[in-house]
Amino acid sequence: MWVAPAVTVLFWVSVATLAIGLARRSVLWRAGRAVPFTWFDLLTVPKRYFVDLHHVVARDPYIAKTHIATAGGAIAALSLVALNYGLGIYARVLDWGILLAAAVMLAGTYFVWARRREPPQRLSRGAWNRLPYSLAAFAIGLAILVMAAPQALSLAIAVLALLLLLVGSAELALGIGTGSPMKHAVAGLLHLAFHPRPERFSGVRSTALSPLALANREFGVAKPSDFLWTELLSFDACVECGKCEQSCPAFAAGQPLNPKKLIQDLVAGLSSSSDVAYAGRPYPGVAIGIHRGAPDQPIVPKLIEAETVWSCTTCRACVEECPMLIEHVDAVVGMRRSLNLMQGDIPGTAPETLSNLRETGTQGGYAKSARYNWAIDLNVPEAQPGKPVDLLLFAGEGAFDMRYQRTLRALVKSLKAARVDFAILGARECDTGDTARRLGDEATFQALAKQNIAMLASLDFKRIVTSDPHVLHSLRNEYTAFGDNYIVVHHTALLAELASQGKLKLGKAAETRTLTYHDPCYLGRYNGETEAPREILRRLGIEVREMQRSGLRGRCCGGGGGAPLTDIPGKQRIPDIRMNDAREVGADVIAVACPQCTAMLEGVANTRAEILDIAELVASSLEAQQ
Amino acid sequence: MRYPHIFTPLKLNQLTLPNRIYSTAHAEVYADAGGMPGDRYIRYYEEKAKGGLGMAICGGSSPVSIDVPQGAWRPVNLTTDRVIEPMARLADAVHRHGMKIMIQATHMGRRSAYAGDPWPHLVSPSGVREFVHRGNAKAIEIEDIARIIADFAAAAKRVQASGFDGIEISAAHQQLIDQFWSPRTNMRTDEWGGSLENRLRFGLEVLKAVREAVGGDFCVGLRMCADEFHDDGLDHEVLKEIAQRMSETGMIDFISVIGSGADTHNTLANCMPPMALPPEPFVHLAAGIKSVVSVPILHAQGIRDITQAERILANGFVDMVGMTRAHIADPHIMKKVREGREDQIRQCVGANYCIDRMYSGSDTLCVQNPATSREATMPHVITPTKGAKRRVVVVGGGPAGLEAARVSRSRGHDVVLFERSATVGGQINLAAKAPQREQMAGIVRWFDLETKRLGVDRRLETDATAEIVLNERPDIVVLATGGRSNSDQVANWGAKDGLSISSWDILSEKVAPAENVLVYDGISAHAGFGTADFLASRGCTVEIVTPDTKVSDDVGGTTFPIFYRRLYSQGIIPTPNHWLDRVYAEGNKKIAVLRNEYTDELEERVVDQVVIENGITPNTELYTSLKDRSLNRGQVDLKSLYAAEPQPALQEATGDGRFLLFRVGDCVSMHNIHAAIYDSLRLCKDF
Amino acid sequence: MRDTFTVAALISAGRHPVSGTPRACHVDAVAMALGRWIAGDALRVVHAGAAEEPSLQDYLALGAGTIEVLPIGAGNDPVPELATYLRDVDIIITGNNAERGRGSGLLPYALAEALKRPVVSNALDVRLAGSAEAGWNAEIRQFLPKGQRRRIACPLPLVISVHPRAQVELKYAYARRVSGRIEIVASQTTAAPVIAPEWTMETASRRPVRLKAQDGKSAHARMQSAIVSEAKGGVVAFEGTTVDKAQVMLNYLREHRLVDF
Amino acid sequence: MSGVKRIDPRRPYRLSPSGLRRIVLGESSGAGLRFGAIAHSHEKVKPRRAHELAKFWHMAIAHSNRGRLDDHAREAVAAAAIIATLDTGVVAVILGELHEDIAALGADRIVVIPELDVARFQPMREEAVVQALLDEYRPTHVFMPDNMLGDGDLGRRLIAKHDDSKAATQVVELDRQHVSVRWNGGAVFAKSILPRFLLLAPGAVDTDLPFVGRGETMSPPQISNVTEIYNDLGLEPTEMSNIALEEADFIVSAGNGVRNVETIDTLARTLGAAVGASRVAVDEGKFPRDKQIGASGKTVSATTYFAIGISGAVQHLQGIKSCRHVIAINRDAGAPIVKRADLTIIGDAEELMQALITRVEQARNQGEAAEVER
Repeated sequence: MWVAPAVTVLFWVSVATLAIGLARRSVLWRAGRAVPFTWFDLLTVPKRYFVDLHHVVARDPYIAKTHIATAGGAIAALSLVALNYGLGIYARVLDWGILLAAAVMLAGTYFVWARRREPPQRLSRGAWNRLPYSLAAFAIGLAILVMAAPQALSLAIAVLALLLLLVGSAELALGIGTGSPMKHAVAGLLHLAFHPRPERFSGVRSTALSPLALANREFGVAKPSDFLWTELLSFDACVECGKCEQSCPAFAAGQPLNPKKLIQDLVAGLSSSSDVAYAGRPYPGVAIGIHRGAPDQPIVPKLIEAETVWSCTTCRACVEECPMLIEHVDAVVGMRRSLNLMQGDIPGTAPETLSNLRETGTQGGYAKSARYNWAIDLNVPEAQPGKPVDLLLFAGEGAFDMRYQRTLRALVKSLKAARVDFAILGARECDTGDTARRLGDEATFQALAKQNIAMLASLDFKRIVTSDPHVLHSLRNEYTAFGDNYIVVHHTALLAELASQGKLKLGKAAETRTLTYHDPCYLGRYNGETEAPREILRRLGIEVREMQRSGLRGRCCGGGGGAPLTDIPGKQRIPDIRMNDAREVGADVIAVACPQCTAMLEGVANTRAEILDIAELVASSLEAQQ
Repeated sequence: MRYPHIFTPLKLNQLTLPNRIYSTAHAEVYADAGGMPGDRYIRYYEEKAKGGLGMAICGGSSPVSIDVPQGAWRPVNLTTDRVIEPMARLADAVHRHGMKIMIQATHMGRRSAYAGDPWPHLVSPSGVREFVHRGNAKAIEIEDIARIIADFAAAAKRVQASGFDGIEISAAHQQLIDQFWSPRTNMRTDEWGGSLENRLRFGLEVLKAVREAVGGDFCVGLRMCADEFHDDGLDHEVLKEIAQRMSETGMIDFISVIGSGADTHNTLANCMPPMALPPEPFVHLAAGIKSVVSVPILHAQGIRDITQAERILANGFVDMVGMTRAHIADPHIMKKVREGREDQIRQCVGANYCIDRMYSGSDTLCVQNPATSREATMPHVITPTKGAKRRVVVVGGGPAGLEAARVSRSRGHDVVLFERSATVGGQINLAAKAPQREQMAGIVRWFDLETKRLGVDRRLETDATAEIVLNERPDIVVLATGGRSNSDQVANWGAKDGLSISSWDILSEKVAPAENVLVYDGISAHAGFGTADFLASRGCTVEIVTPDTKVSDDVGGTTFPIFYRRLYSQGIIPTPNHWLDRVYAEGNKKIAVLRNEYTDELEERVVDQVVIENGITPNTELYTSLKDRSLNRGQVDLKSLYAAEPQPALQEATGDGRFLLFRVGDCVSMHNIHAAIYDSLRLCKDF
Repeated sequence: MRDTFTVAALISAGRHPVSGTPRACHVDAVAMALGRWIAGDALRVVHAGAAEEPSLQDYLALGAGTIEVLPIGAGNDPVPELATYLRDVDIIITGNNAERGRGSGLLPYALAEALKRPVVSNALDVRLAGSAEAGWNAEIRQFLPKGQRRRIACPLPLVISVHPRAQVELKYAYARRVSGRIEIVASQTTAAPVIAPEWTMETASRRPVRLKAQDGKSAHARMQSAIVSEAKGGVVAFEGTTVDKAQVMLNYLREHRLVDF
Repeated sequence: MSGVKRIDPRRPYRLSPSGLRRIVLGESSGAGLRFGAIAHSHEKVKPRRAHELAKFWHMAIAHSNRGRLDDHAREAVAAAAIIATLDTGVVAVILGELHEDIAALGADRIVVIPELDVARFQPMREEAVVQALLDEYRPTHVFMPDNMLGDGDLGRRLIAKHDDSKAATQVVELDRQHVSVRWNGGAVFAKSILPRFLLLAPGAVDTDLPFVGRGETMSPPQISNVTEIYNDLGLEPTEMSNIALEEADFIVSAGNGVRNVETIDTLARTLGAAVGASRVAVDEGKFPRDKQIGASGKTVSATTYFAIGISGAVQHLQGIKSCRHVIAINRDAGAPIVKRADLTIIGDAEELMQALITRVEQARNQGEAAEVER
């Protein structure tokens, strides 16, 4: 009978097709900048796949199981086909295995089909909608071919089954070469192996941006080929599941950003095509089909509008949700860097803020000596060279804002109550440059970082505390690339520590209203700190009514990444959305732990919950005890 | 940054002040016997410190020498080492909250009355008598000069020893140092008089001695006037020169400038500008001083609003702004500003109840904030009750009712406030109708904004009857129904027959003014002259008659000069010492029959209108109808009330028609605004 | 268009008013951007002063391209040098006041006078009209206080001083700072240094003294002027219909030329 | 009759030769006796500053605005007079019409050139006229307001023509010998001898003078035709609602007498004015806090200020101190604003605003019609 050899032929043709496709695709990826790697990295894939990736996917059990069935079935079936037919063993027992695998896969495709009958908005349609059919064809065709007794198989059925298998194989094998959905399987696995942030897989939160070598005229990403090849590969791994889109605050606010579309646009760019075939939701307010790109063509504005790039709050919600572990924020900042450093083209009031940073070391153009004016009546010592101190307070830009001064004053009162040996920085402190960096102004960031590093080098201290998660992130995660490691703690962590050591005696808070806690992105997602603030609230006897999106998956306030400065218009404001989250759980008070969150949430116009920093709640508890 | 100038620190010598708002030295009249700052004194300043004030200078006119009588305004006695310990307690108390504190030190010279302990012979450069205080003095002798210079140094050392942050030497208000400066009081021909250099000698010697005593690092300031406003006194140009010379000595760290002299009734009224004066009337004089010196200039007078202060600082007129009466009205201004709660600031209106009391030898109290200087018993911030939540019905939206509603609501109770008219404020609204008295409405403004903010259920244009009140199912009913004009007290005044009308009729514009009007003022407080002024400002010919010894006899030292300026400039005829016996008609004229208090002689006036101000008589109807139905028969337990303790009746179970009934303010008997608000605060703070 | 006339922006060393950090003088940077808007890349950027001046780096980042530096010593009058150097430039554009030194706003006028050409101050934007044959005309929108704006046309060559509120975007790009160049130009004249008028300096810690006539006012008059609100005693209209009263108001407005209808 | 003495409580008096009230004890009736308060004696006539013939001249040059000098311009004239010695005369050169007497500012001679109005940009003509006057008077010092209305520009043109080392701009302090200006963005005072040309910063001079000038009006110099190289294309219409209150030239402001916010907005639009409010109106929530005018709000300096339903508390009056024309609409003729206002209309605010809106719209339409006819 010719069926088995036909499967063998089909198998090898498919392998060859796949190989050619992969070769062609890898040429596109290699348009990106070189980055050192070894093929041994491929060995990391199973762990990265089954542990790290699955950890994300498993948040949606339905699709996790579906994917295990479909992909697992397919891979098992293919492996067995490779063994049995590829090598021409034709052992009947293996056919049983193939049948089982095909059956599992078929079951999986059923659930794929079921989900795609009324798919959630976040899912892309188009080619993705044919997957349940083509994969089912593969499973059914394969099952029929390997299991039906040759004599029982009429020619018509055999040909039909073979055709089914052909359709299914085409989907699998041609996918990578034609850039159709199934490319995610290969690109995804390779992406796991050559991930641009390998440290993600060693259990740390890898959130720091990598520095630009300005002296080498590295000025960010102007065209697709300015990305690392591993980044281009990562874009190709995208499955258009839209989890990023669903989590993106800018998208929700109707600003012209959709992380999924952004990645797909970059795919279009690396493959010299347009977004005509894109079948997901667009950037709000931006038409589909008019943008195209090429590896060596500028991205902005032909491929992506500048407003899209400037809408991002760098909250990393998309990255947190991405099952393919794609780094959207790195891509955004990369493009911002080019727009900023090469053209100086930045919308809104951001240029003014950046020139203030260059000229005064503050975002508002203030005298640095005014940063600690709020502390004068609190009699806090100022750090001096040669005078050792346990803890330095790094206040950040919030120190110029009368609202956030209340938080800082509350923090100082708490530190005094706990008899902590601490000092403020006074006029020495310079902005950390976080905002500059997120806005792509790497030059200003590095200049400010160097100033602060030199300043800190002159002082003798053990730790730094800050109430600003953005300051925390810069000092803790990003200054390390320029020379120094500091132990930096957020004020919530420090207060929790002091409370647990018994140095800070927290009584029951007078606060009896319903309270929820809003996780700052730069504290939660960027630094993994979601527990300390809750711990303090527990100690204050306050029950936290959690909002639906909280902790590492908390929703952004809209204040990060310089977004309030670039101020790209949308249909609504991000903090309004967050305030609605709080309203949904009936919160009268939102506890916060970040000056940006405070400012954004307090900027909500209508009746809103009261915003209180954790430090304020602590201080009022201490006052009540007096 | 909001208020960037206010929150820019100021360095005075070694001190760094956290903001540019301070309270100037004023006579508190709170010191304990012997001029020692006691508990009340300390709490008063501690409250300002809690409120975030940058600096307070306490102890207005605290004497350094024992030949200054101290009875009248109970200053801090800097003449003895005994003062160090209580002052140190004061310094500690305010330092805990980050406020800096200094004290004003002075020798009053002739500016006093000898008739008080230790019955001294006052001294003055040339023995010229002072008019305001009836101050008779001898010409100072060289020996006295040496003694007083040494006294200044000793006092400064005591201030330093107490942990105070600085001392302000007063050369203002025409006290001894500026008595030497001014040709009005210094006619000496020796080295202490004559040329400007000679006249400045005494002050410079004082500064030298003080500086020597405290060293270079202790903050020493000088308070001085910027124009005495007397033709024979020091004018702005001379005082600029004096300021420049003083600044150039390098011995002083700041100059605090006051506009206007103070040794006549008319100039004295300027010093604490009453509401009739424009805002910051003398800031140009302080700015004039600032143009010739390099030390920081501090200035107060008529700066009551934080925006105003910020603008003055932003314009560079002065370096630091005094808001003294503003902090008497609300010691928490700076805290509220920091917290973005500007609309919650209880703003001083310049009624000068505080200073007018001080000039009559009474302790300083605020017309609108009864908690000030009563911090031991009265809260500035009302905290929610830990007990049961009650339903409180307040009837009457005057000051007593508004305070009762505010305090009860702040305690966390459900509060319904009934008011008959369309606006709250009660009699204050009438008071604000008088010319130059419009600012009185500011008292209502705060209560209006606060009761709205706190969510008091305000039922305006509702004439509450017993049924309406009881329908609310109250736990507590507070009646603040005020009173009505008492202009019909004497039947012969003919109010019923329309022969006379009341001051309320005029101020509320119910009755149009006629051409020739006799105003009869049986009270001698603000309302009588206010009515006469209202009429005169509308072109009437007005005579004001009172049985008192002078018109507006019961109006304080900084207010009656304003009245008299207007009385004379508008040709209002003052007729004291006469009673109004009766009024009768003759044709279309009214004849007012007046009786001389001392001779009993009668005389008549032919006028078009007789207007009577005779205070008020309480409205008691509602009280009468509720009294018997209430658990406590409407009685306030006086012992608890005066001890600032909770009313025993609050222990009773209320609800289901069982309620407590209290009365506050004028509906009990006629009081003033302060008393009405105090009545409510002390009663309702424990609800 | 840009081949037919030449434009030079004159830039000065700036200092941030709060921090004192060297930076591009804001209004000069605005002028340079306006110049770039008119002339594109053909704009010449000229600085009279030291080539080492750190704020020049900012101008490069703001797109100066190449800065031509005329070395002028401190205290020397730059006008003769500049006039000689820029005599063939059609439009000289600069900020209305410098951030350092006198900041008197006299330089554009002095330069115009030296070159005998017109000068228009406080420009908010500039448009060019005309042709090489017919001659070029600059059309300038001029800042006036209280929200007013005026348009002025003037033939080239001319000097323009720019108001800081001119609506241009300042685009600071680090890459341009790295790629920009500073070229030192040879001295143009042999003019001797100017003898600057003698100015003595004093730290501005006090308020300026207001010039006041010795008035000899009585003490009472001085007091009254401080404590009595101004009373004008204007006209009061009680009578008439509302229409009449509206007419009274309109008459007043017209009589004092407060409205233009 | 009751038989009781009827007394007029006012004491009879006669006037003394010096005009003072004189009360003669014992005198109870007779000719020439008066009753009642006497009007305050008239303000003393101020003396002439100088009686000598002028040997030298100080010249003040300023544009007028709508026929009057603004505070800044007044300061320039006053400075010329205060600095002048007794043998120095003050000639005030006013560009534009002048409908007020500026002898009170110390001007001895006044040269008005009505056609050089501030609304027109004609610097060459102005320069020529002023040059002729400079040649005629040869002033030792020339004082001008350093503003952006045209005087700062003209002044700099003159300085550039003459010698810029003999000039000072933005003068903040001056006396007979010296001037001070701010350098390095205000950080230092630089002091020098009094130069020939002084462009004064606002607020440097107190214009309250104890003397007056001669106030002779001189005819302007005849200038043969000057060809203006500048072509003034005219003023652009301004959108008042976009202008900050502090900068606005025309403000309509509402107090608690205004019930309908819409009406005042319409009135503002009709008149091309910005909208302000009193504290009471803001407290009531009718207007945002940043519209509040007064000591505790914003200080404004509009040429025209409509106070509608505003009683005029001292705090409010403080905020409108430098407004030139105050027009009040008020129900109460006794309100303090009436004393401050140049024109007060007594009546209901709403009705009067409506009537004014109608009347102004009419007037505007007529104006447009007239334009078309022309």
